[in-house]
Amino acid sequence: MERFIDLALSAVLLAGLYATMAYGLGIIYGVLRVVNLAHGGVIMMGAYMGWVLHRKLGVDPYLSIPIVVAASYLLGVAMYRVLVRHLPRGAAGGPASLLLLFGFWLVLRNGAYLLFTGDDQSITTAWSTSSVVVLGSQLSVSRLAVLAIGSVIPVGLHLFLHRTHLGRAIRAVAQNPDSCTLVGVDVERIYGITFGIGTALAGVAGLLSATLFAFNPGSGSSELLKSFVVVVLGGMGSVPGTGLAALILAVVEVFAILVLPSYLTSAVGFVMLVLVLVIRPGGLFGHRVLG
Amino acid sequence: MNIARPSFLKALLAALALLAVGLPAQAAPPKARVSVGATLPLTGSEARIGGFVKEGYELAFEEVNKAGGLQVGNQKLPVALTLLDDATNQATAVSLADKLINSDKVDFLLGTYSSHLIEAQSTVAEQYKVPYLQGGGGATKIFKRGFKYLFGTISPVELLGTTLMTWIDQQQKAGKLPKPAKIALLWENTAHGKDFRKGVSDFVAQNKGAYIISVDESFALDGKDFSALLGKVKAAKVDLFLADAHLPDYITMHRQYVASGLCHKVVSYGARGSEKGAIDALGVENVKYILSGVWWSSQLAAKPGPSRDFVTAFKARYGGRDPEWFQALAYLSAKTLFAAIQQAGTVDREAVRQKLATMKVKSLLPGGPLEFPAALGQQAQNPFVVQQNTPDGKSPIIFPQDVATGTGVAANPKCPN
Amino acid sequence: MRSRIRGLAPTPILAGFLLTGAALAVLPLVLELSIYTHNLMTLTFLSVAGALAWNWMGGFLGQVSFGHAATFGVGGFVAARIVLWAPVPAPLAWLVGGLVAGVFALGAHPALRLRGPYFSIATIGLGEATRLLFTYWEDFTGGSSGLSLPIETALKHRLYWWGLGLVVLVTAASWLIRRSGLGLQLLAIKADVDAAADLGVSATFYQDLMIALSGAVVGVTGGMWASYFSFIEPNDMFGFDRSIGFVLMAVIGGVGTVLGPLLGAVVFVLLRQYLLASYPQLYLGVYGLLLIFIILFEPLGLTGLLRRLWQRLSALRGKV
Amino acid sequence: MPLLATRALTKTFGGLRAVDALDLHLEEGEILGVIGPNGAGKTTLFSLIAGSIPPTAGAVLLDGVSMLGRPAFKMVRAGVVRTHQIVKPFPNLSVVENVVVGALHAGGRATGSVRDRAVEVLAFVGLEDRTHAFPGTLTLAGRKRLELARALATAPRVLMLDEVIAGLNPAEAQALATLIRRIRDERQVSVIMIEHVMPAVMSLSDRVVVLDRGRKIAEGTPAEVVNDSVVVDAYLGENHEGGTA
Amino acid sequence: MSDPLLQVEAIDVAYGDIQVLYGLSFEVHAGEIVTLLGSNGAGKTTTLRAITGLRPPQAGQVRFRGESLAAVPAAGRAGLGIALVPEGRELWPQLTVKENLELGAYGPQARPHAKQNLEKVFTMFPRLEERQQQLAGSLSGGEQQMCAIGRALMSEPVLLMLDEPSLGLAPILVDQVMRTISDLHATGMTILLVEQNLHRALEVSQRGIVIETGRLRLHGSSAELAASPEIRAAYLGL
Repeated sequence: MERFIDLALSAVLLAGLYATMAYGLGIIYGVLRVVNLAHGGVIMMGAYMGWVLHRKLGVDPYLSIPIVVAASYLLGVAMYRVLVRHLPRGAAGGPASLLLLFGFWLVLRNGAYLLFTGDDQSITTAWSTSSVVVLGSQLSVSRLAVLAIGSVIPVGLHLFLHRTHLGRAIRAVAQNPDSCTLVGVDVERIYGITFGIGTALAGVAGLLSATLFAFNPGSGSSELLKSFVVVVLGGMGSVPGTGLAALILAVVEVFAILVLPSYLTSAVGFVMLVLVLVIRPGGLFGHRVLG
Repeated sequence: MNIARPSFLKALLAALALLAVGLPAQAAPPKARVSVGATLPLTGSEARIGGFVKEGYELAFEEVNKAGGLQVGNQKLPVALTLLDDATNQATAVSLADKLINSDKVDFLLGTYSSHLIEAQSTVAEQYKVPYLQGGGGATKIFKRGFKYLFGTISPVELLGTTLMTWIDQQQKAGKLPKPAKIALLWENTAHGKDFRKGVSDFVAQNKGAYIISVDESFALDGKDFSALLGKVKAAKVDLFLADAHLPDYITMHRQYVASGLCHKVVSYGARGSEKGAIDALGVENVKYILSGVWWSSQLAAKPGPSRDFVTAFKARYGGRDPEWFQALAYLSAKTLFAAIQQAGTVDREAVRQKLATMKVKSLLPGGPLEFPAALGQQAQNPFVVQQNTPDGKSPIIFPQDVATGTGVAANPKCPN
Repeated sequence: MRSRIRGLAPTPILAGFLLTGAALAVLPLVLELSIYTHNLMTLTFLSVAGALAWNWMGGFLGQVSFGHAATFGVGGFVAARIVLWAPVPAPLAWLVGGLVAGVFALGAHPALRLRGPYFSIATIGLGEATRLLFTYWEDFTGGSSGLSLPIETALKHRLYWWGLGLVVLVTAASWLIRRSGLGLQLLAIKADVDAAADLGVSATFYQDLMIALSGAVVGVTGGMWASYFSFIEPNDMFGFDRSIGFVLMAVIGGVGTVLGPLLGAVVFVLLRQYLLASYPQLYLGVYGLLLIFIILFEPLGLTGLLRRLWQRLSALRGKV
Repeated sequence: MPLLATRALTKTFGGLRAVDALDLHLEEGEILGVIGPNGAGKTTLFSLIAGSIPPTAGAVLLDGVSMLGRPAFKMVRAGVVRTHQIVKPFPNLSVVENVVVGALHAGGRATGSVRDRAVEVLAFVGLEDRTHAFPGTLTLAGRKRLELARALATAPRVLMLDEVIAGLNPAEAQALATLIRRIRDERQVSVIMIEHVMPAVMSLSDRVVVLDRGRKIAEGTPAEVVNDSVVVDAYLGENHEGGTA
Repeated sequence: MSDPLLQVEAIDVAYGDIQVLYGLSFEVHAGEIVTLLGSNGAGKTTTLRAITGLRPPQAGQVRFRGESLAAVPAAGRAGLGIALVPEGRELWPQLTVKENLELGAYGPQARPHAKQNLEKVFTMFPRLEERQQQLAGSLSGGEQQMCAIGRALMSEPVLLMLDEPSLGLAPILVDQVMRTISDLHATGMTILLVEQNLHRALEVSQRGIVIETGRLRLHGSSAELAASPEIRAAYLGL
């Protein structure tokens, strides 16, 4: 029983991390129908932003969230304006966009090697290894923080998407861009903003994972792959679906250790990814908030 | 028309012709120097350590050239190092070794870093009968192929497991650890991790009744989340926590370890436990009493000898920084090659190979002289040095006794019993 | 006969192609190539063959696979196991490796009804799951520490011609596919699956056929790769980077054309070699920029670029 | 026995009955016009017959044999082929290659080499001088002819034409109408055509079926149908019987 | 008569290389209600899309209140008072009815009055008020049409264009939609209507414009057109 609680709590914490990583990928896909293959690269950049702020300027990683959000947002808008917007017509969301953004990831990675070398880095704060006791289990404070932020993000996103004009416009663009133009919504601008938001979310995910893991310029692949699994499971572009899918993936991976060797637990996620794509392409929950 | 026209074939032919003409076979230059080639992961996932190895190699080459070169027979020849970047990629490492041997015409090869790159690359050296000295891949598997031109200055990783267990065994016999002691054995699913596991499990098998391996699990390199695995360890209620992990996994895993309130009588993460990067990332408080076994430590410079000479030279060259075992083994490999050349009195590859296979030299490694026993695939068998982190942020050598600079503490006093 | 469909006299192209093949075949005998060049060309041949076979799926059918390393790895390890198990000639081992890889590729059948990015994502999942499973399957692949094969220097030298032969074969096959009814149907499926079905084309059948063929050829190159390197390791053979490599080569050269992947693979290998030697700090970024440039400005890659140059030249010549 | 028939064919999308228990038949050598206002379910009917989508209920019979569960590509091989309102040439294939794709699936119904048949069909529809052009360079009328040629190349017994004439100018429309009649007369192909351009339907069809909201509301010769007040209402909106509008 | 509110001047519109409109010209005056007629594929929808800027003309231009719209992006035209109720409603199915309506007032001119306008729309369509929290995709066809009209009204249009508003609706709902259009016209709104239901369209409108394969075929008052044999021929082939 105690073991069960331990595993369940680990799964919840892991879900927080997975969800945080996946929101950015999901929202960009939901609105633009573009799979941001540079997602892993942005997560890596987010980690370095946090690291630079912490190491060089002494800014606490949690306090640097707004800075990382702003910087990643600008990066995302630039990515949209300079790259994604110029994709040959009809190819948006197709393999061309995958390759384009993969190319950008390579550039980001190379940039990071030049700027920061290939050394493993991590952000160490007073909380890095501290823990609190919940239900008899010790839980890492940094992981709880990630879970908290991972839970606040969907609420914030939900409020933003449902309660503001801009948010509603974003959802409307996801569902029918032409109608949006008719009522005066500048669809291109909305695309840029959405790409920015998705990138900002990825940046925050990078910052937060930097408080948990060591990272280097090559990091990001496993984050991207996990995000894929979560986003596909949750129904591409659904915010609550993403959260729920993160939980499912985490539970499956964590509890898989009871029957599978630890090494194979992450294969379970990939198998789920393929099965869901083939059997339920709309995601496990079908319902899409964005479109 | 959608398909290609003759023009493309022309272009292709031109390109291939260029390739053929642009990279023609070069005539061997007159022997004015000893040319040594190596590739290193200067970019990619092992870039950091690739850089360390480079420092070791370069120091060795500079020293020799400063002294006027190698005495080869009756002439003094300078040594030249051709260093290429293999980007931590096997195919590239192989292909560049091809280039070094066949295009750049190097006389000898020094190894790259990390077991899988070396296992792939050393086949080229073997093929063209070029002596290949390496201090970057300790997996025994590399040396079990019966290669004649491959020499390892790096002891088998199995010995790391064995050495750690030997110290633990002493503590158990001294009554400081329970008997039987339950072990959680976590190993990275790489050649390195597998050897570590073998070292520990062989030791356990030979000491029946003293140890029980309760958890035996591998994990993926760059695993990120170890909570389920650590949950399993927790549930197993073990006494000894023996893991083998690379630096990033060590940092990630140990953060989760500490946060989830785990504490064991003995904790080790293999080779990386005392690395400065890890101590910075984890905090002195959280790494105290962690054991690590390394091939070489700068503390070996406490006594006069090759280690002290090396550390002095290294600090002078690299701004007072302490070298780690990466630099030391790289330096050692280069120096050993030079010694073999000088002793052979020629740059003839076959003669140097034979000299390497038979020579015994005093080296900066602990234990006896360095030699490459043929029975063990020409891999050095020097013992590891076991270090333990202390509460004041130091990591003295606690084993073997003859080089120890401190005393080990068993049954981690941090843990509530 | 069907070749006349295109209304092109195939003779000069065919002649040029055979001539190139023959020239390359005698090149090492005539010119004294350094062993490095010789081997580099062997590797280039293997890459070319792989890229061409990838293109059958990604180019002709329009199903961009990010998981072809799975068949490369299966082919490689099956061939390696055979060589280690019995003293069979290496080419036979490669062939069996290829066949097994082809059958293995059919495991992706359920994913084939996905199109566009969905298929690509599914192949990433399949590729990674395959990598993890095979890395774990110690008895077969040697696990993460891989498999070593006996070093056969002569075979490695001969691989030049085996590789060249494979390239000739696969190029010819690409050519025939492209010009035959089969190729037309593949391109029809690529353009519009439903419209193709409305003309009697069974997308399911041809997709299965092509993924098996493409997987088999990539599997054969995997087997040759194993013989070339004498050491293979699952994380490398099945790695995502390798899957991406096939995509990059085809994209750089020009997806969907016959000569594109060929050119792309040559450039990819040479560029990599050159950049690693001269600007190791920049080579990732250069690939990235190249990819961005091609996607944005020249969707047909080098082939498109050459075609444009050719047209420009022809126009100039016309004026004079 | 009719060549092709539907029995209580039904297709619902969500709650909407796009095709509602439809009985339809096509005789050998007939040109059957299918008309009806927008949203009447005509294109859905074609998709059902062609096997592109499965019916919710009912069946399609060819020579009295149920074709249930046959996907589109098998229907083509059985001799039933359709064209699309929005033409879908394969832009990456030349004109003749487009036709060859169809010609590959004529089964036993045609003799001679694939290429010869493709060239013959191109000549038949009047595209012989554009053989090696790409579809993107054709006019709309040319593309409609190409769409016809591709379908004809499969040597069909039943040809379903979805608004082939729509969008053409009167001269082009006239030429295409002539072509459709020749298809029936010279190639012995039975035709079902959906068409909005009334002059064409009225002059070409032997018989006309009128659909509205998925149901058959009238059937008969063109003259009968046009004078059917139900039809006129469906088309032009209720006229309130002789009202002055 | 005053200056025309909308002037379509010799526009050519093509989708890719398929030309749909050939030099089409017509005018709509303030306060008019005009019907655009023609068989399927004649180019009616394309004409409306050209006016809204979703499909800018390759040649010719559209003027609104005498000013050329050539430089005004599509998204900017709602703010000038041009609104379209598109064919098939084109609502945002996963947004609530209220959200759909509120987004209608996205432009800076309309947004300050969104509240009052929402009240007006709800008064006009009480049904929508009842269902305001429901997802638009779950509405019946008639309700969706009301919602689409309501959304267009939220932008306070001067010129309201409706593309086949009766399509797919039951006769009773068609009546209701037509009545709504008449009512809107009665409030002084200028209306350009595309409608297949010829009689209904001519009933409500003052003038009709018939296009055939992208060209103007005939135009005149509704009464003239209703009596014209040509129009019956255009539709029924008699």
